[in-house]
Amino acid sequence: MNMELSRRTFLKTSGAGIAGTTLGAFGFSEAEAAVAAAVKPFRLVNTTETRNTCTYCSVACGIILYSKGDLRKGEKANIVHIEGDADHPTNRGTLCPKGAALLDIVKSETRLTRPMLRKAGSDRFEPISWDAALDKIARAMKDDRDANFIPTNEAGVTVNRWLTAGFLAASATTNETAFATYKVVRATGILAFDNQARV
Amino acid sequence: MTAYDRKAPEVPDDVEAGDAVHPGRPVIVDRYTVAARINHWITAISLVLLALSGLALYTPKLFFLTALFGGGQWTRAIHPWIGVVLFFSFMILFIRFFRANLPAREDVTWVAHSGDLLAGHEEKMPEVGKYNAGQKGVFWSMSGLIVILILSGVVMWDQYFFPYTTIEQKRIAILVHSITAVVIICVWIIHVYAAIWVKGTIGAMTRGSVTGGWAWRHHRKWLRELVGRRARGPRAPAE
Amino acid sequence: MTNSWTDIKNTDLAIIMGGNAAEAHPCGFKWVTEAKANRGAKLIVVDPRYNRSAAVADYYAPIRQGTDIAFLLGVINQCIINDKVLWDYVKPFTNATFVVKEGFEYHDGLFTGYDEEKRDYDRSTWDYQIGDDGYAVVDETLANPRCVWNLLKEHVAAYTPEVVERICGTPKDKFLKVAEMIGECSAPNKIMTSMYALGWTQHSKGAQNIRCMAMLQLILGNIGMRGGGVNALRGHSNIQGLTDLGLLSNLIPGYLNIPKDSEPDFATYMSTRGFKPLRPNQMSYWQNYRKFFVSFMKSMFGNAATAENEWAYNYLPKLDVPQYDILLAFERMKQGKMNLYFCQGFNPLQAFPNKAKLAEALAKLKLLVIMDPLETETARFWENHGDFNQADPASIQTEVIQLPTTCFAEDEGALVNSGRWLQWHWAGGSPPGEAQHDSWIMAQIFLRLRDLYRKEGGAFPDPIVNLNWAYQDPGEPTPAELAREMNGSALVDVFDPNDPTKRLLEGGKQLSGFGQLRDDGTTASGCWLFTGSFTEAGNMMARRDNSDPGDTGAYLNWAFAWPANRRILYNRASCDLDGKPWDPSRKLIEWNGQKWTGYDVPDIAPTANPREVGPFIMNPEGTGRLFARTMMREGPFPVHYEPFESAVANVIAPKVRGNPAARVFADDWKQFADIGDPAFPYAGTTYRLTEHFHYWTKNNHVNSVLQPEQFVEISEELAKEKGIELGGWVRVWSKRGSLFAKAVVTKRIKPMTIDGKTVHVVGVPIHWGFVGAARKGFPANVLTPFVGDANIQTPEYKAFMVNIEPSTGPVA
Amino acid sequence: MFPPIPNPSVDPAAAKPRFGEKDIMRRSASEVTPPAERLTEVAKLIDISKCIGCKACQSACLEWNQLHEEIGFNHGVYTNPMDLTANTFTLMRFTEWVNPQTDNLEWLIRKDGCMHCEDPGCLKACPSPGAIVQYSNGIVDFIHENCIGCGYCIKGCPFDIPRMSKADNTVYKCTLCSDRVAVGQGPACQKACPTQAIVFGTKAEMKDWADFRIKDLKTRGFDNAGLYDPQGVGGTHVMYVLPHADQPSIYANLPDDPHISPIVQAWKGATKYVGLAVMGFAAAAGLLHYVVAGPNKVTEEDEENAERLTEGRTAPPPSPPSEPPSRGRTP
Repeated sequence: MNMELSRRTFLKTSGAGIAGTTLGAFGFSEAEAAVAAAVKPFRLVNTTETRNTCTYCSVACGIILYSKGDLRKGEKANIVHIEGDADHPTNRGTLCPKGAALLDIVKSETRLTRPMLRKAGSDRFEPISWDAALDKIARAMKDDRDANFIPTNEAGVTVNRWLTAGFLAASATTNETAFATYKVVRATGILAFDNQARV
Repeated sequence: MTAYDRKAPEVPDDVEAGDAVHPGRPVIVDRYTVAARINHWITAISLVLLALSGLALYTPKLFFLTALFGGGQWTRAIHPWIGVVLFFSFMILFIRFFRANLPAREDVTWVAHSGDLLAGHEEKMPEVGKYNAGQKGVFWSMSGLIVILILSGVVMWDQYFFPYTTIEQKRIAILVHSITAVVIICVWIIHVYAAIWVKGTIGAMTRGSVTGGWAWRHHRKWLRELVGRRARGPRAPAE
Repeated sequence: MTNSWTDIKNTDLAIIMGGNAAEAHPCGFKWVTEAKANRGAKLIVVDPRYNRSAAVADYYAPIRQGTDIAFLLGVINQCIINDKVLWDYVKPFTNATFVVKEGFEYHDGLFTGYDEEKRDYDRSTWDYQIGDDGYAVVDETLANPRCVWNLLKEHVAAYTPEVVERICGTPKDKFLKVAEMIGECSAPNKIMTSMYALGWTQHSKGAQNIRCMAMLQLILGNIGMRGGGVNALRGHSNIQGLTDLGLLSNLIPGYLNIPKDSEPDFATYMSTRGFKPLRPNQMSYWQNYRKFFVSFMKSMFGNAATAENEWAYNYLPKLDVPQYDILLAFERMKQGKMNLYFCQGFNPLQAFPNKAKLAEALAKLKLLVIMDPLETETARFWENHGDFNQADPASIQTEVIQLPTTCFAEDEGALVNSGRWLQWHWAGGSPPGEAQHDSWIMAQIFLRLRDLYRKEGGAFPDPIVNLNWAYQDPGEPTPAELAREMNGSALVDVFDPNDPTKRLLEGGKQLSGFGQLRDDGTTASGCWLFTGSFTEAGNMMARRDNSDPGDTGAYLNWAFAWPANRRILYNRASCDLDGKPWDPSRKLIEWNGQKWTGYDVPDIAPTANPREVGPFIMNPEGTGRLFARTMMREGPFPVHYEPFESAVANVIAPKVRGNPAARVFADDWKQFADIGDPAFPYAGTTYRLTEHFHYWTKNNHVNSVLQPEQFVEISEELAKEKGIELGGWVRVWSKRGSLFAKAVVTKRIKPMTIDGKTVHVVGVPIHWGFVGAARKGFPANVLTPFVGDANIQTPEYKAFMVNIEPSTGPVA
Repeated sequence: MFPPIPNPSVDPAAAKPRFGEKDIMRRSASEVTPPAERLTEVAKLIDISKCIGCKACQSACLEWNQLHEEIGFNHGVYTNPMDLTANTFTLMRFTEWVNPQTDNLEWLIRKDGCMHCEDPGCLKACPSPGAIVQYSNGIVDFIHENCIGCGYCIKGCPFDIPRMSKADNTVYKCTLCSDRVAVGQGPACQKACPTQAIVFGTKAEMKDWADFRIKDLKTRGFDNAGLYDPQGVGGTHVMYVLPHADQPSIYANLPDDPHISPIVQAWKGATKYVGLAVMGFAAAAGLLHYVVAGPNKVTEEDEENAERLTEGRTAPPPSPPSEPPSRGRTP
């Protein structure tokens, strides 16, 4: 939806009193184009572009992910470069030192790639399957909730809270993930529910 | 110093190890030992390679010479290492030859008459020892220039010594290195030319010996010393 | 933000105080440099350090951390003394004219009703005098000594330039220069914008810091204006969204509240949420609360929420305390009262205060579940890393499950930025290894839990088994499904009660605005604030038209902004009582005699007469509040309180320690340094560096190159005094812990004279830990105190006391 | 705001480089015929008064050019790494300067990197044909296939910019992202710069934009604000707006009046020709002497004298030979 890439350039700002640059003015007309033996080939050629938003602060700079492979065609996609989106009203293609290195967090050596379990008293993580991990979590929740759920307070008022469990929600997930999370957490009666708004 | 030297202080120090006279027709005079010759030729080859690789980087007109060394990167990489070889090889040569190259009284006369030599009047020249003043000049020029070249060369050898000097010092070093290189090439030309011009010389560095006539003609004092020493009988080698 | 990032270009004066926008929000800060370059705007930076924002400021003034209220009340005092007040704005648009109840008083740093035992107030006197007509009494002549304006004038009079200098350490001349520059913005055509961040919130009185600026901006007439407003520069990409969606202990999406024990049924709950207007004809938009709540409950529980069961009111938990915030959660965890804890993209061991306490608490859990794209210290809190993380794994019985999640580049959905723009993004890369979307993980956990309750029964299974989970693939709801659900839809055809042939809403169709929500269960909406974001016309958040008619910086057709695609909140206040723009060159909206028109979506009913309806429609008064009534725990006016750890006693109220209404746990009191404690003589503060993002980018190679190793910043004077060398190791410690770091000795920090005493500042950047690409270091929270803001419990990271000495570095 | 350059195209047709070999104006150690028509000169303008020292330029440079810099240490300053390297083409240098006139602290932050001189000292110093080229738009680029790693460019540069790579022994510096400029983009640093402290366009536009900025700075009390486009190197294609243009060196030793060092000029100029001449002369002199004087040969008489001497017969007295040389005139 709305995926067509806008190539609009911004209106030249008034007040500056100066005509903006037009790259055509650099003197490269089509006729002048020639094979450039010396200049490196432009490395984004034939990549797939995807619009995204920077994951860090809430200026929410527009970014473009350049990948080899296209998820929309059902292919595996490997992101090879990330750059600011010049069409974005806020950042106009610019990025800060973190945003300019976004590729590094996507490709970080400390990205997690499989579920892990640290057993009581152990000094290391060991792999665990998704199914086993999720079953274990659900069972732990069920057992603890059943054991510690508070249906009513001392005055007999229905309070339906579960205080022995807590949930810290992320700060960079989407609204959609957040809403799914909200529904699940609230339905259980967890009250120690928080996000990163304060820290 | 040997006991012999102490007993015969009148004999100058320009007789080197291995120098000897073999009577016969013609007389054969051993001038350079095998070791000295190998030492010389290592130095010589290094110098030639250095000149070629250096000149390749000295001016674009001679950059084609890098082909001899496998391209520019190789030329740049090899040149300083050959310089190191040259430096140490020459250092040994220096230790070997410096005593015979120390100035002697006749050097002044020789220099004064060098015009006659060039003009072909060698008879006007004084009798000289193993080396004449011209050869001594080459020897000492080479010694000095090589020191300058190795020092300036190290300053500009960025791969290993970049952090130790300033850019300005490196600039000076390059200028000094290139001027010195020009000078040493000129000295080398003189040296080589002299060897070619004075017939019978090259054999000294190939076979290791010269004819008695050559020694008589160009280094008579040296010859006399060798003959005199032979007359006094076997003795311990000089150093 | 009341305004948006792009709107900052319209300002005449940007004041950065309680933040460091150039450092933490460089691409947003661009709009300050644009305002400077194109309209000659000025930039003021007030901060303990001459920071990156100060590097391009027109004027810099130093201030001791934790004294912003004194500074700002001092500025308000100067504005009042020098009549730098936009009266035509203040009188009709603020509660300056409202008369306060008899009984309300302020003495020696405390308001009426303080209970020292409870560290809380009885706030009953903190309100308006209500007249016989049921409306608040106002005195438009301001003659009544009990009207808000006169109380305020009296309240701020104590904050003279001399007192400001004594408390803040800001030289009098610099303070007066700043006050003068700010005062100039009381002209209708001169506008100031305030840009703040955690430098204001992370104090035990953080909310009052911000109130001070809001009050000042009201006095100057800068709220609702292009280039004005009070702008919170939020720190994380979607922390605004998560807050909007109420992922907090006490909230329901759209800033509705979780019920309390004192509200046993829905009727009681609603009885305090009538929001009856306090002035005639006012809008009081919260009167729609019931519609938002019922629609939310229909979204949560679908057919299980009925009028008969009070829309499943009892499915929601009730609060017995104001909130189960993070500080309370970790306090309870430390006490062994928590067994199970989830961290979804969160690293609390680094992010919450007093690391030692946090580690002790985590070790008491039975199970810790981590969902994260990256390794975190929290997931490895049990791992021994020498000085960096002392732990004995064998003695820690907590089980930890670490689940790999996708990151931004691999998922789709919307994020809400600081300017409240909901921007959609798409996935561009395949997740690494077995990493999964968070929504998949939540769905998988939920389905398993629901199965267990269906099969086995158990404690109150109703909300779990009845949770509305009607997704095409229940195992992984799609972002579009969830976005449509939040926007909301009509559940059945809805007809006009006055004309049953007129269909207002078509069953099954998306709603186009929250005005369509109903309280009879015929509409559902997960978050009323987001209604309009995903309508029958499509995904409004994915809009990419970057045209900007009038060059206002509004970009109405770019993405979607809550509420109702409005870009500047309170924009009705950009016009005078007749609906004409205060500054025609900065026109945003305008009353054309029949309705409001202009470049932004008006923040008022489109046909509301400007003479009748006040601009602050979310308040029952219709005005902005200089006097906060009972809304703030520590008082209706801000008061300067020292941080809980401070070099000096409170100059204006020496007997009051810290914020008198802030909650402090018994064990934590013992871990505060005494006032003026010679063992901890230096004023510590924590902050971000532009090269890094929290504890994330230390996992990145490039960012670790740009700022590889932990350091602290101190003045040349302190370095000399302690024999600390530039680039040398130092140890910094508080009463709670210590860290090792390199010393950045700088002219950008200067010692300050506070109440006659020299106080040195020690700046402690955050960002370091024992996992990642950067050199190992310590999180700043080894030092920080475990106390939060009285209202919202934001921890006091910005002001605490430390000591420092030269060192040989840590032992790994 | 300086209008942003539109996003790049990933279409191979649109991304065809628009300058190259034929636009080379100067080529190291080579004679080239300059193109008949010069491309419009480009320039990057760095406005120090807008720079917040965020290092986005450094970050973007590392990412775009896929450079792998080492993770270093903190040395008590914000600058990191501590100097330009073969992987750090651009570096923010931080200077805390107390303005003696106002007594106010100013945090001077300068983005260091290649200035793309109109008269490039590196190119002049380079001995390897085609290792350094200058396109007629002003970009000075290193062609690594031709670089021999001699480091002469390092000495030729008046700004101390190029750095040798230990990995491949070739020298690296900012390319002005020639690969990006060739497809109509600006350099990566410019695109990233959050405050537009870096802008890119034609050199004429950049000068105009600088004027606009300098006017603003003058209204803020920077009476000596000005453009740094040093004429000593023929002007540069990376220029600075300096709030204190009267003293460039306060900005982390930006040269006040840069020019190619006279030593480098001497080495690459006179020395080359004089040296070649001297060496040629020496060789020629020898040849000439040989032709004129003939070889110096040992005579039969010399041999006989030697034999007599060695056999202990009447040795000739220690005097010059009685016989003249076989050739040559007798006096």
